[in-house]
Amino acid sequence: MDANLIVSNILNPPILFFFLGILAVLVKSDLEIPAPVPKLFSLYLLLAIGFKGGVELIKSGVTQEVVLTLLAAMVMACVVPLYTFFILRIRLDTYDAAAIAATYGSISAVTFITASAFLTELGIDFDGYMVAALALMESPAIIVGLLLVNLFTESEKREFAWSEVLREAFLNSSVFLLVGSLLIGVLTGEHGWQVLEPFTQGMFYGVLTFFLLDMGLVAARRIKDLQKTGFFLITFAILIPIVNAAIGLLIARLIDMPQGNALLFAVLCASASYIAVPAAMRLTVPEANPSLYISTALAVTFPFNIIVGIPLYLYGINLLWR
Amino acid sequence: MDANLIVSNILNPPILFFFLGILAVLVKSDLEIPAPVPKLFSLYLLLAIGFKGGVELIKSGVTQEVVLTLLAAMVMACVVPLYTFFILRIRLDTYDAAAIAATYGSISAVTFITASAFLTELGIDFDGYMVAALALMESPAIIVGLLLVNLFTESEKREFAWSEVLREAFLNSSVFLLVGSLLIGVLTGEHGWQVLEPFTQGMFYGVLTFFLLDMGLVAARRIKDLQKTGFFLITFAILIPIVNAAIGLLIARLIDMPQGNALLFAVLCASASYIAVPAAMRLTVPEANPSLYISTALAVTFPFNIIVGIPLYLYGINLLWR
Amino acid sequence: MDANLIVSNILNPPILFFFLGILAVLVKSDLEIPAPVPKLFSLYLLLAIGFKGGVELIKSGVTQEVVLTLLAAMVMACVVPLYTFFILRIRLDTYDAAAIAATYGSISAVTFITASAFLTELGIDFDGYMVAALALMESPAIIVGLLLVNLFTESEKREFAWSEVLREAFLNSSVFLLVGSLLIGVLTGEHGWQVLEPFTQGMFYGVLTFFLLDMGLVAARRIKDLQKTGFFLITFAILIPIVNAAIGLLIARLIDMPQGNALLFAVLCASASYIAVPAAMRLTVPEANPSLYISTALAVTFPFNIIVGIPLYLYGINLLWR
Amino acid sequence: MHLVKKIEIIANSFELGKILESLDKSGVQGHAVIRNVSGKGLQGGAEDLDMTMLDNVYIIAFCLPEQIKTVVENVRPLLNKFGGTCYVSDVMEIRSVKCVASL
Amino acid sequence: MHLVKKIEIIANSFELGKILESLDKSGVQGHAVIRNVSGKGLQGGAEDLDMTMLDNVYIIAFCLPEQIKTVVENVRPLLNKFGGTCYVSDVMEIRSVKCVASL
Amino acid sequence: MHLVKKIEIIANSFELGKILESLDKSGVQGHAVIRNVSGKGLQGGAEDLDMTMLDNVYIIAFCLPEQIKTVVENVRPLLNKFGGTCYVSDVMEIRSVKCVASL
Ligand SMILES: Nc1ncnc2c1ncn2[C@@H]1O[C@H](COP(=O)(O)O)[C@@H](O)[C@H]1O
Ligand SMILES: Nc1ncnc2c1ncn2[C@@H]1O[C@H](COP(=O)(O)O)[C@@H](O)[C@H]1O
Ligand SMILES: Nc1ncnc2c1ncn2[C@@H]1O[C@H](COP(=O)(O)O)[C@@H](O)[C@H]1O
Ligand code: NA
Ligand code: NA
Ligand code: NA
Repeated sequence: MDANLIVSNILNPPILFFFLGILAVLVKSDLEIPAPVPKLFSLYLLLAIGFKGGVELIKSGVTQEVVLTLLAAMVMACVVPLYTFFILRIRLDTYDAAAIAATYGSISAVTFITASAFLTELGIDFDGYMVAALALMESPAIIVGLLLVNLFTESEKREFAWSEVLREAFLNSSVFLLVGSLLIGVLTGEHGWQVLEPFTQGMFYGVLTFFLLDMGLVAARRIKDLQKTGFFLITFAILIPIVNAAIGLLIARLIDMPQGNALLFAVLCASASYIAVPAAMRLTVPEANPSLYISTALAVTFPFNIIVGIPLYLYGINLLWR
Repeated sequence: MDANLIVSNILNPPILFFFLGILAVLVKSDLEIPAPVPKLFSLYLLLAIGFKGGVELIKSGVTQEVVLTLLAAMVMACVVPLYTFFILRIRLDTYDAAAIAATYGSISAVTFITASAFLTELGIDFDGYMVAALALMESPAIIVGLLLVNLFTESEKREFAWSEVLREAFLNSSVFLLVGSLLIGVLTGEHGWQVLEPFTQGMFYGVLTFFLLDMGLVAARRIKDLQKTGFFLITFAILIPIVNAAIGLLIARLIDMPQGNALLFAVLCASASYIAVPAAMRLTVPEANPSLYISTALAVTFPFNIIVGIPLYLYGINLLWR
Repeated sequence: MDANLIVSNILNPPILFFFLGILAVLVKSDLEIPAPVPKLFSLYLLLAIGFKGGVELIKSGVTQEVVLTLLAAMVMACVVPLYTFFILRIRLDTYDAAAIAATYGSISAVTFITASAFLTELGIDFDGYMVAALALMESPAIIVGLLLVNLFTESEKREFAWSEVLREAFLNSSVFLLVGSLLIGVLTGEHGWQVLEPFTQGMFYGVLTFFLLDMGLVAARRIKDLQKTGFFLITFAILIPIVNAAIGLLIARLIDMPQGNALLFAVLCASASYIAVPAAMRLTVPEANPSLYISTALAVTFPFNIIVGIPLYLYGINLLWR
Repeated sequence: MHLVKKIEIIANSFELGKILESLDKSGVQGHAVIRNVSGKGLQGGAEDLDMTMLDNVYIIAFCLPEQIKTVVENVRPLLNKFGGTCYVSDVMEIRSVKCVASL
Repeated sequence: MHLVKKIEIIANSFELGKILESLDKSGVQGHAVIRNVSGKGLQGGAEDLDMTMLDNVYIIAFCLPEQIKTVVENVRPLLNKFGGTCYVSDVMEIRSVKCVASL
Repeated sequence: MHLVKKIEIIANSFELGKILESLDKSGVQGHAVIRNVSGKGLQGGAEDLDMTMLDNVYIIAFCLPEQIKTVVENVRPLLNKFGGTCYVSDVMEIRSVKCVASL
């Protein structure tokens, strides 16, 4: 029955094209999506979900449910990097541990989008304000990660320009475009939705499909990095998402989220950032090794989540919400 | 009531995304639309409005109204650079004055498109042949600007390759694609329209929105240039559009244009080129300082027109056509 | 009546934009479609036809008709490069002859797509499995060309890495994406089709139009190369497509293909590759002169096929199937 | 023709702003920047430029020989902290004077 | 290995055609062109490449030492008129002979 | 500052993998690659990069002077077979030590 969900998840164009991308690298095809197409598509996806979330948020209004959900999101965004840091310190130095912890404390928008496409597929509702949760969970981990480095390294007085760190955390292009589009959705409401609909809705699934083809290519190219990453990190990259999702689901059950929202929340907890956080880490913790935090997030956790994770977490919901 | 129009203009996705772009630069977000996406979008927009204009032109036919409108367009395209030149000469040398005059004598296709989206929004009709006016008004100012330089500078016999100048004026990519698409629209008519409709119509508003996000980024990056530009030019860049629009509206009233067309005509008169003319000027009047003519057109006149100008000119029409 | 078909073919947006692209080069406009937009569009087109073909293939199932058609496709893909090689040897050395023969043995996906748009236009049905024929006919010519080089050149023991050649032939990005999308279409069927439809179907015609604008630019830029190419090759590039199409039509008649399929089959036989094969030839027969095989395929055969060829072959079908 | 120094810097794109600033501070006003450079250095290769912000920039700046010392002093700490490489060589400049009225 | 001269030109993209033509006329047949180069020179910076046609091109051409004089004579007027910079340096060429039948 | 050699290779993009491999084999670990380079060489110009796979890559690698001989030996056969050009020059490296914990 779980396997059933997995199969119905896999037999969708976006996931299949993700596999096609992986396959292309494995068989050494020269298929590649030229830059800056993936960047364009990722801007498009952020704009489209942000805008849609805003339009729906204004329809539902800010209820207690919304506030509770966003609170839960913020708590998880701060707690996850903390406890993963200590797990990672078992094997890694402070710099790498903090950077990886920040990566897993943050989120992957594409995983979220894939999960919402999966829900739409199955006819399970979810609320537009989950996009606000997505936006809220992107940045805190960056700050937490940096604080950890400051606390746990010799006090050679790292002269962080905090203004720069905060800007990187809260105004990086992903967060900025997502939040901006959300606000514009709120401002223009149903009316704005109608004029933009053929663009933001009609093409959405197709662009996601194309984008996942590229994600497959990128993830597969990273697989060989995993040899250097080692067994510890690979295990970490599979188990921690499950743990995070489980915690997320328990919280979701506690505050009585609807099932659709609960899945998205679990996916946010389980996913790891491979854009915003790595960019911030290169700047603020240059001592950490980028190939560790990028490769685990991209080549292990991302595929795991979109192939196995999403249906698995839904299975968990089926059990818990029964 | 004017303010009302401004607000209803501003609360549209394209204008809001324009503001988002400006904001991104002001708060130093790293948001950027990677090249060549803006170029692609601008080609798309030209193709789409040209094609649509052609399809509608063939439906309406070439009436006396059409001929009068196009004549008016040509007159304004030649007269505006002439009198603005003399105003600019008060403070600037011949080269800069001629280049800026040419810039303001020509038009901005995106301002035109934004105005037509605004009209569609309000349910005010306009005719497809206004696109022909747009095409006609792009080039003459380039020639006028060059003639002015020739007349008013010491006769060191500038050996202009006139063939090159004319090519730059009438065959530059914007004019060429616009006119070409218009002709293809005329040739394929309703039939061609139907097959292309999901592409040229469905996505139009979305692409415009995305494009204005980039225009916001570009305009805002230019704002710091304005310090060098000085108070005179900034005032010029706000007042001249209003003057040009006013003259345009009077002519429109005289030849009895419908209100929608009148607004578009006013917008054409008021707008300044920041692509075709600057490109031509760099080649033909290299002595002029590009940051003067590009920055005023891009960072002052363009935002002024799409935010305040369009509703203002419509307000003028409400008064004049009453 | 034939002329009638040609006119109705020409008066379509894609073909007219192709002419516009040619015109842009002839009048020296600076119009250009910036890289990597053409690449993106060509990936899109391959994905879209592959996917559509797969969806339709699963609906029709694998009948005897399908098997016969695919067999015919494979036969033509192997035979055409063989006999064209001997024709080319009259004037060219082995390397160039083999490379050009391989080019004409393979196919042009865009010509195929243009032909299918033409059929849709005229309301003539064709089957999704023709996309499988397209995929099958892309690679064999590369192998045949290489075998010819091996057979007919001095045995300095070319140490071909056959694994590399085979990968280039069967896993190059065009073939890989086409076949992959076809399989995904087969796997997801009607269900996948519905979710992707606005993307893969709605925008298809528009993207084709835009792409052909670029093809016009590219083809026209190649025209000046034709002087070096010489009269022999230009004649070859016009006559051979007709001969190949005629053979194709005879075979199609023999195995009783429906008219729509027959046209597509003829077009496959008649068209020449200007992407996959040239890329393979540079790698495997570096002695051949790329401007010979690219320019003839791109500047002669491609325009000939989409302007004159497609309606001509349809005219042939009208005669043969009567 | 007269002798100038050519500075070539390859570094991650997020360092670009800082590097240009420090060139400017060192009195080197002109520069040219090529983006989307992939590569491999001490920190390992970067191929997924677009996706993972790992793209490099290639910065070229021509300057007077006497400016080199200051440039090196200013740029080196950045490269030490964030990675990247810097090379200096001799080239001859072909002087050209732009006839721009506004100069 | 033998000595050749390397010519580097950075100029606005609209000059590209003219510059390549004058290289050609000077007998320098080979060249490589990198587009979308941003930069800052006498005329101020250029960041909005795509939008405002302010992008530069970076042209590299390797030629025989004796060709340099002609190249400079031909290219300098262009740079004087439209802006741009040109530098020359010494490099060693690794000779390679392309086994192309058609040569 | 100390002397290193700069290797510049311009070749068709399909050779990139092979060339980087042979640099690697020669002990030159670092490199930078600029794509989408158009140009003209023995085989004629290339302008339709995107469409016809004729784009070049510009490869830059800085290495120790003593590695040059091996590099040339390894790269030349490739250029002989598939085309492309290779140049070597002298530059001074500004040493920087990346403070990466993982090194
Ligand atoms: N000193 C320099 N070093 C490197 N690039 C330069 C230098 N000066 C000018 N450039 C480049 O050449 C372009 C044109 O220069 P200019 O004509 O002086 O504005 C600039 O945009 C820069 O990209
Ligand atoms: N020896 C080298 N030759 C050419 N480029 C290099 C070299 N070493 C490093 N690079 C470039 O500089 C970037 C940053 O280097 P690193 O900080 O050592 O990782 C690399 O990604 C390469 O693009
Ligand atoms: N003399 C040269 N100067 C600069 N680039 C060159 C030169 N010769 C060849 N190239 C570049 O190397 C590429 C391949 O050269 P070839 O194999 O000779 O066709 C050309 O497309 C040019 O981009
Ligand atoms: Na997370
Ligand atoms: Na105007
Ligand atoms: Na064929």
